[in-house]
Amino acid sequence: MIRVAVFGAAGYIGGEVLRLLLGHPETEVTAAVSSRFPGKRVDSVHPNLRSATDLTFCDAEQVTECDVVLLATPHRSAMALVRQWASRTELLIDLSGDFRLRDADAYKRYYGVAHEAPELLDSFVPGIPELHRDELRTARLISVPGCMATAGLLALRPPAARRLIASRVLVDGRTGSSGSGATAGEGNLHAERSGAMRVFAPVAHRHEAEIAQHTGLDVRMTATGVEAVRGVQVVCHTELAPGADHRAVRAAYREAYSDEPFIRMVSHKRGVYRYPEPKILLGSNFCDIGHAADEGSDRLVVIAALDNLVKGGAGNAVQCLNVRMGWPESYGLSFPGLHPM
Amino acid sequence: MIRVAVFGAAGYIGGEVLRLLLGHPETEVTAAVSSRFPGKRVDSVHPNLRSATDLTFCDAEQVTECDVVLLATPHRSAMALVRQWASRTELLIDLSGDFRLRDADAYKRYYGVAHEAPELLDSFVPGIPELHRDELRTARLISVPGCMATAGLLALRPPAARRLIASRVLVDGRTGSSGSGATAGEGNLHAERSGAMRVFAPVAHRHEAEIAQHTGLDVRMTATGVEAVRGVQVVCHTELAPGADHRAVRAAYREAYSDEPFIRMVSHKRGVYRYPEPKILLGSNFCDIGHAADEGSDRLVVIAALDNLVKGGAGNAVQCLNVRMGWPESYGLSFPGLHPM
Amino acid sequence: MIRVAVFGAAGYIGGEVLRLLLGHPETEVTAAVSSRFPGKRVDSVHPNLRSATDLTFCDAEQVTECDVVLLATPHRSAMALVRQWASRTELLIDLSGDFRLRDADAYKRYYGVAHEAPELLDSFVPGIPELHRDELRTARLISVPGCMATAGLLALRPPAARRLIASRVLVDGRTGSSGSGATAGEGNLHAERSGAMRVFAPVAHRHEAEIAQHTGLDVRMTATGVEAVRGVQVVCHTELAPGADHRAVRAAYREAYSDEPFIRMVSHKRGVYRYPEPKILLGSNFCDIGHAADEGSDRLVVIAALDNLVKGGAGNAVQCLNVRMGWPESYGLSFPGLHPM
Amino acid sequence: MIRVAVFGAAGYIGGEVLRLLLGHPETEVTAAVSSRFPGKRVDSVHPNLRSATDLTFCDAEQVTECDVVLLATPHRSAMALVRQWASRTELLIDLSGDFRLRDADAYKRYYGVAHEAPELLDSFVPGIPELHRDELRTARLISVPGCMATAGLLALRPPAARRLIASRVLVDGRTGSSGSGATAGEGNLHAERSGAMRVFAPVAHRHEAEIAQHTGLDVRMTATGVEAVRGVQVVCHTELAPGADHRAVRAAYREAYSDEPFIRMVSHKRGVYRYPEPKILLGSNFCDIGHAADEGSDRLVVIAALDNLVKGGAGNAVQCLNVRMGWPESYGLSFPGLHPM
Amino acid sequence: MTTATQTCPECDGALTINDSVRMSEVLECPGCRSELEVVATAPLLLALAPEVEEDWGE
Amino acid sequence: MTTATQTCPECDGALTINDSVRMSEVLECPGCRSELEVVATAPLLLALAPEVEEDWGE
Ligand SMILES: NC(=O)c1ccc[n+]([C@@H]2O[C@H](COP(=O)([O-])OP(=O)(O)OC[C@H]3O[C@@H](n4cnc5c(N)ncnc54)[C@H](OP(=O)(O)O)[C@@H]3O)[C@@H](O)[C@H]2O)c1
Ligand SMILES: NC(=O)c1ccc[n+]([C@@H]2O[C@H](COP(=O)([O-])OP(=O)(O)OC[C@H]3O[C@@H](n4cnc5c(N)ncnc54)[C@H](OP(=O)(O)O)[C@@H]3O)[C@@H](O)[C@H]2O)c1
Ligand SMILES: NC(=O)c1ccc[n+]([C@@H]2O[C@H](COP(=O)([O-])OP(=O)(O)OC[C@H]3O[C@@H](n4cnc5c(N)ncnc54)[C@H](OP(=O)(O)O)[C@@H]3O)[C@@H](O)[C@H]2O)c1
Ligand SMILES: NC(=O)c1ccc[n+]([C@@H]2O[C@H](COP(=O)([O-])OP(=O)(O)OC[C@H]3O[C@@H](n4cnc5c(N)ncnc54)[C@H](OP(=O)(O)O)[C@@H]3O)[C@@H](O)[C@H]2O)c1
Ligand SMILES: [Zn+2]
Ligand SMILES: [Zn+2]
Repeated sequence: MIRVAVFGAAGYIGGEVLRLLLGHPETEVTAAVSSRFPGKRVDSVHPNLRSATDLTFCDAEQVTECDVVLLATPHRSAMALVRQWASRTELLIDLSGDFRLRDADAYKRYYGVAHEAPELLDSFVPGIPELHRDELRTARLISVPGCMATAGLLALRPPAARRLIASRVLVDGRTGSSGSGATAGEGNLHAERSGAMRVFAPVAHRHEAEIAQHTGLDVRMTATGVEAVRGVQVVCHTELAPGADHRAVRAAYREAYSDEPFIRMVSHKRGVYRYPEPKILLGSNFCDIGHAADEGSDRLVVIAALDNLVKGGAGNAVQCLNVRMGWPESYGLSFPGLHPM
Repeated sequence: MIRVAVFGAAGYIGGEVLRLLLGHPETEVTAAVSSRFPGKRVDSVHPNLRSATDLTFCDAEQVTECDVVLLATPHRSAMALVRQWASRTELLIDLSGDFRLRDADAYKRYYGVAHEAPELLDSFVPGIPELHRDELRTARLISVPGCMATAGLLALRPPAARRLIASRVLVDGRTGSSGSGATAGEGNLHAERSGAMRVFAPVAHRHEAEIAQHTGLDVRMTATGVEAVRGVQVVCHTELAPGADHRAVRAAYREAYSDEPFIRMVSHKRGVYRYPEPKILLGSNFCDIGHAADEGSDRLVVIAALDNLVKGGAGNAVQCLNVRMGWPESYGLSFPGLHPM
Repeated sequence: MIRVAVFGAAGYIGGEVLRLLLGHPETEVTAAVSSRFPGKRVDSVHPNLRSATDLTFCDAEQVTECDVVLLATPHRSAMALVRQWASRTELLIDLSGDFRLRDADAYKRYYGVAHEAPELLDSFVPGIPELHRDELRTARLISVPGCMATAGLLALRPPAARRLIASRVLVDGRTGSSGSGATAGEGNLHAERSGAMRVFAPVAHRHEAEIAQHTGLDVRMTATGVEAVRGVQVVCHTELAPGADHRAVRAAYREAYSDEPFIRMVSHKRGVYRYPEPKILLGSNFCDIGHAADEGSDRLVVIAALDNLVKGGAGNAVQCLNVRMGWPESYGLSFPGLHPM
Repeated sequence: MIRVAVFGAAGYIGGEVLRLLLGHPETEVTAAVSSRFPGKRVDSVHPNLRSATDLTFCDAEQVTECDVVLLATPHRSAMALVRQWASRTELLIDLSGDFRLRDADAYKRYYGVAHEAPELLDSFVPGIPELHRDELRTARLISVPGCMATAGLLALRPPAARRLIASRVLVDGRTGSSGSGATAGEGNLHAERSGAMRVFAPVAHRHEAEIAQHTGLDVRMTATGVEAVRGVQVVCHTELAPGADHRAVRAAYREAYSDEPFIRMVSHKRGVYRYPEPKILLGSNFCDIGHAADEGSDRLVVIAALDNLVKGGAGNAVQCLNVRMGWPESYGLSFPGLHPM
Repeated sequence: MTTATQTCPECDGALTINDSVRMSEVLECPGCRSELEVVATAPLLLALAPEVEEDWGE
Repeated sequence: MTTATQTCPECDGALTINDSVRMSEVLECPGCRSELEVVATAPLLLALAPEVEEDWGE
């Protein structure tokens, strides 16, 4: 069994990492770090794990030798932990925003603070199996992208790579409340957040930089909090490049993704669920992608959906771990989602 | 215009008081007290009032002479304010739990602290127009009951008063998240509170004492937080007294409530909305009441629903004010609720 | 009292028309037409009206003389009713899509059928007080725009009229489930529709033609059903015209809307509700509008929100009626909305 | 591989059966019967199965030889299918209400029609591993109880069996909308069902007969539809028998359930999730049970929660199948549920 | 049962069609869920059945 | 690390306590999640920490 230490284990991403690793045939969680709850049972914070484990949280200082370190802490705190652990473990996977952007200046611009370990930025392999599977097989440092970023870049990469779309893309992201973590802010109070259609980032959401980096497109992003706990959807608006047509777009997706275990193409002509929608994906590691063209115009709309805590975070990290270890990619990730939901 | 000062104006009940008084033809809000937001616009906290007022919050010290004082602060803080204001104003209406129970010992038992102004307990008239209309006309101190208590006591009083029901009653209360106020606790975080069926008081909820006091019944109460922001429902389970039958129950309600402007009897044989349900009452001052008998048994079920912030609090206070001032009872309270919702 | 007959009175828009007219000081509902429920009480379908009226539904044939006819029936059925009633009443207000587009060809394109009364298209005044107040004062036929169209055209008209924005606009509409009316389709079943983020029109939603007509812009629209019963939000993405800046945009709105009773500008730098959001508007006739610019780019985002059944339909119709009759515009429309919600 | 035919496969329980069997290591679905969708892909109705299967629905007539027949059709239709299949298969599991009650008269009373195969009633083993594990090992006909009944009987059986509770029990059931299946009735329309607290059975809900049968208690049941798609909770109110105390109740549960793989005792003194709540159980086969005593009174409250489509139906059926086949009971049932949710 | 592969006229996705297919039979494309009517069998010719519109959002 | 088993004073559930336990340490019962303070170590004595009330529904 591979020994894994999870930092930020009392948070939403941390809890999801625990759920997945506890159901994984090859991993053992040897440390679940929390500064607020040391000594408390993990299932006192994550009640879904009640019969799955007797694990208790520990302090960061109590973490002993392990094979893999998973960071599910806020950005900025991850930098320090990376410095501390990078050399002491075989593999470190960071789920925060700290090592997603290659460019320290972009980091400063989008996160408002200077990067404290810019020299490490190049050592991280992006935690995107669909785009970096080969590098992941030998990676020592992996940085998993943001939840809406993952949806957006998986949605846009195939047509972008084949230069089928015009450069400027508008990404409209919609997210549930778990996307902001387990921290009780005023706007996350149930009576305030419930039923929201809250445009919290009308322009310049952070994830636009990540999507741009992985697609080469000029990405502009808007983000809205909608009524949901889990789930993210992006609707990407762009135009076909001169000479490109919808058929070529479809072929691009088929070529890129037909063998991907966790990508499904969904653009249906019938039925209730014609385009990607998060609610049937909750708990699953799928990213569903669909697209539609406006007849008689060059407009292209691409839609993607995923569970922000799974394919948008913890599940993607576990998939990367599976790739890295040479295990089947679906280990720990076989739950298909529920309907009705 | 009658000048009203509202304490606790930045809270959920306080905000609802403001909404109702701003739409009232005879009242003027002269002070909206908040210790957290003095100087801030009222609509920065209550965005629904955006074009209704330019009022700003003030400190408690800034409150000047006024005709009516309305307390929408937590229990315990109300006691001190009552002492301070009781003699300085024509009418004081307290919405907290501090002056609802006649018995200082019961207060201690249910609120966990000793009452600091037990000598004033007898001076308060219960803010229940349906039961105390005449006393309210000349009241100087009014104490409005709790939200689930209001639903429960209005539901049970008519058959209880006519001795149609056995003494022990089980009151099952269900409440939305606004019932716990605007304070962001861990359990009120959207991702935790959303979709809840949270039995937060399996036994001995505070409101049982209030219902008992107003009905003379032996009341046992259970309370569950369900998915909703506003709205309270009580389902009361009891048995018919020997000799009583369902017909007599129906007559008791008819007699008690047929002229009440804000009580509607709802026990329908057809349609989607057969029994009282809060969602169509949101924003309205109605308390809907229904009842059902179990054929061939002595079981009686009584159901009541209301909006906890309106008939369960602010609306009831305004109705009391209307009674006290000799105004039409519906002043400021004419909104009927919405469907669909 | 002005006598009003409402067709489609058992539907969601029809029910909202009833609610508003029953609370209106100058109107009397003399007929509520329903083919499914003739003879049934209106409140058996619209339970929120339980103590507001004893009215029963009638058949279309039973409608007698009246001053105003309000059509809240599906498109296509409205055409026939218009032919029948246009000459028999002082004022007819159509809430369907039948007389919104000036161009019979556009109607065919967006509604899939030929228009049956194209000669009447020019006789209708658009039911948009903010743009056509003067014509409405003398109108005999009024056509109220669609719910998302209302939000979109009110949002875009001021900068468009002043040529501050580039021609192509992307309108991203989000809607609650009441937007599709009271008809139980498979996709509207609670278990299917609940928690949806359903892109039901990735391209070419009908309302784009209406917004284009009223703004002169090249409008492309996407529409998503989100978790909500009531409420519509549009997020409009466009670019500033050469030479225009954000300040000019702000001035355009101020100039156009500062005296409008039902438009509020909402682009705040602080607080939980910074941009327009429907939930605090439910039941109210407000359309909130906000805008944001992307620093260092020409991007402009305009956001609008309203209650689809009020300002997006019935409330707008009543506002038009008030204008037409010379009554205060807020008659019947004074409910401000609720918070929390 | 064991070959399973599923009748009612296009329904909600049928879909859940498919999900679980497709993830089961020992079963193969050889027929998914639907009269509405023969020839259509199973995933066109159950979109969560999109990459899990290429199966298409078939007509009842097309079902060929198989080892196990699972009936997920409405009551009454199951009777006919049982007659037809009982002798043609090794094992038949019925999920409908047709063979749950031992007594044909009780069936008539609660279902309103005469039973058509009363002679078979005795041949069915109740599909409750916790109570009938040994009989299930050799069963040929299994009848799985109703969703709220399962929660109620598992909650009440241990103290009832030890005569710790008084005879009369009030069971208050709360259910999500999937409990009424995939049939679009007027009251199941999203705009009507959303946010409901709908007391659809104030007295005499069907499941009371089942709970009574399995516990020997005098059960009275009330049922309310609350805002949720999946999930059932029962709150059972009763009194301790003379001489019994809360400690004995606790011991009864420990004794009965400490080795049960899918029962968890949840009565916590701290944390957000102190008592059983369905939302963290969605998709899982757990039934969580908790209890509370009213100090200084004989009142006992027992609470249970489960996912109506899993432990309340399809999951329980699969657990029974596992018992019958001698497989590990958790085969196909390992998903632990999600948090946050 | 022998099968042939065709391409969906709507989405270019692969359609597996077995030989017993008959005139007027309606097939469902696994890629886009279009309904495809068999309008000729030798050689096989498929025609798109009309799309069902959803009428949402007004 | 040797361990001993005790019974929770609140719920009678089994508590596994390791020998290194110290005075004033707070343990969590896995059965009922009560917090139990070590008030004596030889012999081991546990006392219930006060319950945290939730203030909902009013
Ligand atoms: N939520 C999502 O959808 C999502 C998706 C993808 C990636 N992410 C990323 O994942 C990370 C965690 O997000 P989350 O949503 O799980 O947040 P969260 O629920 O707030 O959890 C963060 C956890 O980090 C710990 N923590 C806080 N400050 C820390 C510090 N300075 N040093 C070490 N630990 C600290 C906290 O535990 P203690 O206070 O107990 O130590 C907390 O439980 C973030 O970087 C986020 O950007 C989130
Ligand atoms: N929510 C309901 O459904 C409901 C129904 C009926 C009755 N009530 C009662 O109404 C009262 C208010 O409830 P709520 O739900 O509105 O609570 P809330 O939203 O938490 O608001 C309470 C307000 O009181 C103020 N406050 C807090 N501590 C105070 C103190 N020591 N002295 C003076 N002011 C203080 C706070 O404003 P600042 O911090 O800005 O001063 C806060 O805005 C409570 O007594 C409650 O029991 C509530
Ligand atoms: N829902 C919105 O947000 C919204 C907003 C703005 C405008 N609109 C427009 O308002 C109209 C009504 O929409 P809705 O949402 O209220 O729909 P709805 O709930 O389905 O109601 C439509 C009503 O029209 C009646 N009706 C149906 N077919 C008819 C026919 N052929 N002739 C006469 N009456 C017929 C029906 O009543 P009976 O079957 O009982 O006769 C039904 O109650 C539509 O044109 C819609 O486009 C809707
Ligand atoms: N929903 C729950 O929570 C739950 C829990 C436990 C048990 N159950 C029981 O499970 C059964 C199915 O419930 P459900 O909620 O899944 O209902 P559902 O969603 O309405 O599905 C029932 C299915 O049965 C088929 N059917 C209808 N009439 C039939 C007939 N006369 N003969 C054969 N098949 C017929 C229908 O498919 P076609 O029309 O395509 O043939 C339909 O898909 C019911 O007996 C119910 O009591 C339900
Ligand atoms: Zn296709
Ligand atoms: Zn314990």
